[in-house]
Amino acid sequence: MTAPVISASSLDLTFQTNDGPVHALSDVNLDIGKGDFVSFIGPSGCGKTTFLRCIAGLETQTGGTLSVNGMSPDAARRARAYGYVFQAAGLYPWRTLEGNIRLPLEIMGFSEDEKKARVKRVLELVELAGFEKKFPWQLSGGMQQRASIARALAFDAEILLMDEPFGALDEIVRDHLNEQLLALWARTGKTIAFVTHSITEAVYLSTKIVVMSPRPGRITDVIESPLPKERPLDIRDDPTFIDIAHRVREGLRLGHADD
Amino acid sequence: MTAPVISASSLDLTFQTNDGPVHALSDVNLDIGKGDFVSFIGPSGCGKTTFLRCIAGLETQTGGTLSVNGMSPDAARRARAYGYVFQAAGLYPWRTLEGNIRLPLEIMGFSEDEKKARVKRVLELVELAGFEKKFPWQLSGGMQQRASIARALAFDAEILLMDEPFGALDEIVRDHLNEQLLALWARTGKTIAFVTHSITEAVYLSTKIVVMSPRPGRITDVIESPLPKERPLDIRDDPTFIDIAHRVREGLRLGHADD
Amino acid sequence: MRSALPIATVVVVIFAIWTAAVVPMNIHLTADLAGRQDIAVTPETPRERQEVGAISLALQNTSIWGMTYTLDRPNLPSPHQVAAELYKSVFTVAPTSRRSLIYHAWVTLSATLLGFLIGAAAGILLAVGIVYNRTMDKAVMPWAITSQTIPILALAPMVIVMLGSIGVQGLLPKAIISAYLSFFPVVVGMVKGLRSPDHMQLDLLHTYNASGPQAFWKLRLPGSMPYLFASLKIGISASLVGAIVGELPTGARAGFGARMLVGDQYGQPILTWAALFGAAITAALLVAAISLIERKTLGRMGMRMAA
Amino acid sequence: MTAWIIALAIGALGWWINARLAHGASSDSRTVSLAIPVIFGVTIIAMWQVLVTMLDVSAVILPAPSAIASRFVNSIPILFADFVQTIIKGALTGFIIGMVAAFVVAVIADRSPFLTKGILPVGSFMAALPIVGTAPIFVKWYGSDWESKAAVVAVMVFFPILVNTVAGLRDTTAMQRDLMRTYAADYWTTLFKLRLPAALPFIFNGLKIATTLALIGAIVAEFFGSPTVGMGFRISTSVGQLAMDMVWAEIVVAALAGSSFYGAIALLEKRVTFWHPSQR
Amino acid sequence: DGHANDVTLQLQWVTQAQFAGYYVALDKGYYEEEGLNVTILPGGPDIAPPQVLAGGGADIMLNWMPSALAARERGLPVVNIAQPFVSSGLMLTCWKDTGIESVEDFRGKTIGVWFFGNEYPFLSWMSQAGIPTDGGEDGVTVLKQGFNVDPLLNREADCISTMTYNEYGQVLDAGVDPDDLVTFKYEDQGVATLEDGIYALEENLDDPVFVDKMVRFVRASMKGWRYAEENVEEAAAIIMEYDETGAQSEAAQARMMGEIAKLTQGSTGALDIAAYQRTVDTLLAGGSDPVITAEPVGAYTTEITDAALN
Ligand SMILES: Nc1ncnc2c1ncn2[C@@H]1O[C@H](COP(=O)(O)OP(=O)(O)OP(=O)(O)O)[C@@H](O)[C@H]1O
Ligand SMILES: Nc1ncnc2c1ncn2[C@@H]1O[C@H](COP(=O)(O)OP(=O)(O)OP(=O)(O)O)[C@@H](O)[C@H]1O
Ligand SMILES: Cc1ncc(C[n+]2csc(CCO)c2C)c(N)n1
Ligand SMILES: [Mg+2]
Ligand SMILES: [Mg+2]
Repeated sequence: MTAPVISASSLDLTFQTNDGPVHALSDVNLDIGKGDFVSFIGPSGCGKTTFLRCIAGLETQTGGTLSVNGMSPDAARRARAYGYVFQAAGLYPWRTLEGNIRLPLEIMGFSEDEKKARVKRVLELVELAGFEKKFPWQLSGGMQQRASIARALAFDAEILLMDEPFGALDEIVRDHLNEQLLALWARTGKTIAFVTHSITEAVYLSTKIVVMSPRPGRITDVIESPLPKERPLDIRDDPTFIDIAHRVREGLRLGHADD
Repeated sequence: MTAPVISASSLDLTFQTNDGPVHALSDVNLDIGKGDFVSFIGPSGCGKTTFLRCIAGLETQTGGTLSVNGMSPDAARRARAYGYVFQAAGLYPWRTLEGNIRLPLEIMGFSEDEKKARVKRVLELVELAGFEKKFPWQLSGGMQQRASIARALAFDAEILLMDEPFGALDEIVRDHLNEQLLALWARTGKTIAFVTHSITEAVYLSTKIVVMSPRPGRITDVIESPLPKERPLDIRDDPTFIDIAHRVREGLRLGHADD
Repeated sequence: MRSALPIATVVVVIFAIWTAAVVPMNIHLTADLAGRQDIAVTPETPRERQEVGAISLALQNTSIWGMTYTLDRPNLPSPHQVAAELYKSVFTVAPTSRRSLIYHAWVTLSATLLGFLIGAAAGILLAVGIVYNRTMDKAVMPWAITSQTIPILALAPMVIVMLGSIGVQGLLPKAIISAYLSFFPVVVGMVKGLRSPDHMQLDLLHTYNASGPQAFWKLRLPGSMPYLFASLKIGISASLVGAIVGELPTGARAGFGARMLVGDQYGQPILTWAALFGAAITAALLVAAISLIERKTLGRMGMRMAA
Repeated sequence: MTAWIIALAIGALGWWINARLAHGASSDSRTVSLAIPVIFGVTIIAMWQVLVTMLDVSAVILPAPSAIASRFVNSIPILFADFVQTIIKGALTGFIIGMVAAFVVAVIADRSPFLTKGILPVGSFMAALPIVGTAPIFVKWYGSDWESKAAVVAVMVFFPILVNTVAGLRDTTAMQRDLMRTYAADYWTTLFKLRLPAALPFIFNGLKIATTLALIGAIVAEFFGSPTVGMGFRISTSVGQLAMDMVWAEIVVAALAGSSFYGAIALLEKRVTFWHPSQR
Repeated sequence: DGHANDVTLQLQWVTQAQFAGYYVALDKGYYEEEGLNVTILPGGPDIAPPQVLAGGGADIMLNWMPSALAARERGLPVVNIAQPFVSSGLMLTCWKDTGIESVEDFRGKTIGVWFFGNEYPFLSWMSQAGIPTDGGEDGVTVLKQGFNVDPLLNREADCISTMTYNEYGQVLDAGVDPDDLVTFKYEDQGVATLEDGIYALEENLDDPVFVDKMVRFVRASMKGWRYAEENVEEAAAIIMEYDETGAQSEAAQARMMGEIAKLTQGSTGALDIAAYQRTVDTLLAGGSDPVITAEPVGAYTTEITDAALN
């Protein structure tokens, strides 16, 4: 195995708030290799988002070390090493679909031709060709979320960080997007870190499932998935799948006091 | 079997909009018996909400007949025959938990003693005793949603209409509320019509699952669940459960074009 | 009070700019005065000085800078002159004296409060009409906007005369002018507020078969409170401006407006400035009072304040 | 007595027509939305005409609408000259100066939360300075011609635009800002690509408030010194001459100009912030 | 009824020594002695006394005759019932260094003028002198002057309107040497028009009760004027007492009273018909744009002063 793309050791993060310190991450150790699809699952407030934001250089740890592509997360952010997909699509309503996807390309100073070519390519990748001129609010939630993925893919970063990208969608649309995401991952070989609340989603997508637990946020279990890379939706009725799902659910229940 | 509590035959509903007519419900036939727990599942826009609103007398069908408790839905509404739970809890932020639950009682003119007694009873029913004086924003999302159920239960209607009541909650909290809802149903014997996007939820809760499909909204499958009334959460790993879930998923896939 | 330091900083900056501006703003007057007192100034005659810009005149006559801060009728009074006048007219005379700014504040305030009461009530009623009556919604709103483009100072004397002709005098005419300015923000805010409950909230009441009045008292009205308070805060400062405007065509007998006018007419700009600041401070206090009521009311209603 | 009855009858008729229109099938169409307020206005004017003529109200106190209309028609050159002096030279210039200044200060303030916290309360304090006091000061400083009017207007419109712009610039979600950070976008890129567009609905809110203030400011400031042309000059002089029909003709000009100015800004808002939920 | 003794007087400016006679009569109880209950309404920049009269807000007003006659032509029949001011205090005050020595020198200069019904004397004068008032090379540029003397001090205007009793003093108060100024009194220029007179609505004068009330009012007012003329300091003190703004200075009011006394000196309150005719002629002489277009009829009555003087 080559050097990990993302590597955290003894990572600690405490927020100073008015109500005293909040221990959001505690002694987190994790390596993510190139091409891995890693899901983070755990109850609300266990630090999933915080961990992703640390990787993205949007938060700075208060203890331990974290490296992305061998550099500090902040340096990686400046080097535009990753694309980030948020829970809500967060498209700019005043830009068309095309305009939204161009946004990072404009900021990063791609040439006009390059911009055109990339927009076209990623729109096809997420099956949205033909909707270039639409405004976000003219599209369904699922289409918006695909567009936001296209936006994160447009500048071809090697790493994709996704924070509950499908959390707001209904199960049926979600299944469909899960399939598409898997296909995309297979085609591009990107490294993906993916936060979710859905056990099915986590098991269906990942090569590695990280179960977390709150107060303070820490990793309670890391499950390597033995499922093959090719995964039709039916695989979810497969006993191995159900087994892993069961293990995840058990891990969650342990960490989960009450609602 | 006694006369159905809710009975729709050849129900049709077309909205007249600026962009032309929208055929939201088409030839819907369905009987719901006393004490049934019926789930409606289907992709976005298939008319689940519209059907529930028809039952509630909030929309009027443009064709076919619909009766609730043997009367017209509007008459049933005036007779306060049902409690309605919306997707978001929609508690009034300026009223305490108690005040929110009193709201329908005030409007319906219950006596002061009666109000007190009922508030106490339903708060216990949804396990929120002790939180009377809290304001909604002082509670977690799950607790708010339980309060909104309590509000719908307070005036003791025989029918409970629930439109994706747990859609905004995370899976773990949702599991917990599903358990509680089942217990409540078992205890009170109410007739429940329940809209959801989650296959697991639909199968776990229902005695009858109605699968719908859009353009125009119609019923494509009605599945009677053979699961016992007593359902621990583990029942979801049970083969019968997985079987029903599979059938629902297949039904959905058939009706589901794209997105 | 975490914003005390930033506010203080901005205030200090403004005072510094103000203080620096006093010299060029007053330099011509000062040079004229100095010239008459046989102090050497360049250029020598007022006519010649008229041709010189304020800054260069100031640079040519640095020796008279001190005088620019102590003129009796400056173009721009220095901060300490205004502060001294405020101090004098607030703290060194009895509040009931006509020389006391407190007395004049009270005169203006009484018209402001009455006008605000009338304006807010009219605004709320109009908003209820607009929300509940489609005809009113469509017919009245454009005219409400138009009403605010009419210069009130032009209407004020007519209002006073018309009311005078039916025997209404004293506080009420001023209050009506003040109400004219304050009703509009209240209408706009209240319409927004009464319409703020979403469909779901209204449907919920529908499922209870609630009556129209029940929906108003239990949902729309409490739901509109945050909007109401936001617009009351704008409305009360508008009321104050209206009351001051209303003082001119009612004989400018007393109140901030009368002080400003008389200070202006009799060559006492420091009086005008003091009244101006007095009015702004009063407005700030009124807004603070409404904020306090807002916090109390919304607090009791259990609504969180937006920061 | 009969006068009141006739007036009320006219009022009732106008209301009835409007009620029919408002509840009619095409009540949302453009024409009807325009017709209803027009009918409302016409009704009020008709009632006014009836009351003034039948009750024999002195023209020195309240002239009849017909008298105002004929004065308006006969004084178009004067009214136009006044309009140019007050609205174009005074109000518009002042509006533009105040607006640009507000934008500049907003962007500066926005660079530091510290400044923002300080400027907003001080700004609302300054906004409460009544025009009756500030106008004579500006006339003293900038002379009697339109420059002093523009200054009064600039100061009046400055604060509402500033406050709204600052609020607008802050009205982005944390997520939208984080997105820009993941692109390692610098301050100006974020400003132009995210925060300014997001602030537009707020900015227009401020601009709409400012339009009415600008007009009032320019007219009222003329009461405190002016050349012998201008709407405020004409109004105050005509009151002294008891030419109330002329006063009302100027008020009509003010209302027309003000409503058009407001309408133009609202139209621009619709085109520029088409994407905002309030416009869809 | 009780209203038979109520009188409301509308002044044409804020409380100041210009109106001392009325305040003294009120303060000294002269009105009371006549059985009158008098209310004095101060004026201000936005108050047109004729309009207040028309609206019924006051029974009588003080006004400059040009303004009153113009109102009469506009269909508001006001009638002069007494004229306590016999001479005019209006003048133009100019900077000497502008080179203005005579009326002809006004051409090309900027002059501040009060409007609001007070512009008529100036306009008559200029049209008699043949000087256009619409700017341009050989006309004057007219500024609508605010309520202060700043346009002169700031040199925005070469001349401004001043009253001998008020604004002129203010210019001096600002530190200006009288030798640096040139003044043009309307009296000296032969274009003086009658100032502060007492006016009532014509229709009221048909009512003997009203007339009787006016007789008593004028008698008491003139007594007040006499007293004020002779007791300048005390009159100023009384004005200070009635000034609700608390912003006036006693010294300024005393000086004003001294100057006012010169204008009321010798008046019995009776209108001097010759002065009336001179005013009317001045106003009619306005060339292409006269202030009034026809010789007024019934614009004054001596009935009341006749009765009051007996
Ligand atoms: N900026 C912040 N300041 C203070 N506390 C924070 C901040 N961000 C997060 N927290 C706290 O840190 C903890 C972890 O939050 P985080 O958002 O990472 O949880 P999460 O696992 O993503 O939860 P969810 O599933 O609800 O998104 C929570 O207790 C949260 O309240
Ligand atoms: N008031 C309305 N006017 C016009 N069209 C409407 C209206 N309400 C619903 N529709 C349309 O009717 C169809 C059915 O809507 P409905 O809300 O019942 O769907 P749903 O199954 O509840 O969807 P979701 O899962 O998104 O809640 C949709 O196409 C919707 O756009
Ligand atoms: C708006 C207005 N402007 C000027 C005058 C003229 N005027 C007549 S008496 C007087 C007092 C002089 O000290 C003044 C200024 C007025 N009445 N109203
Ligand atoms: Mg999160
Ligand atoms: Mg729905």
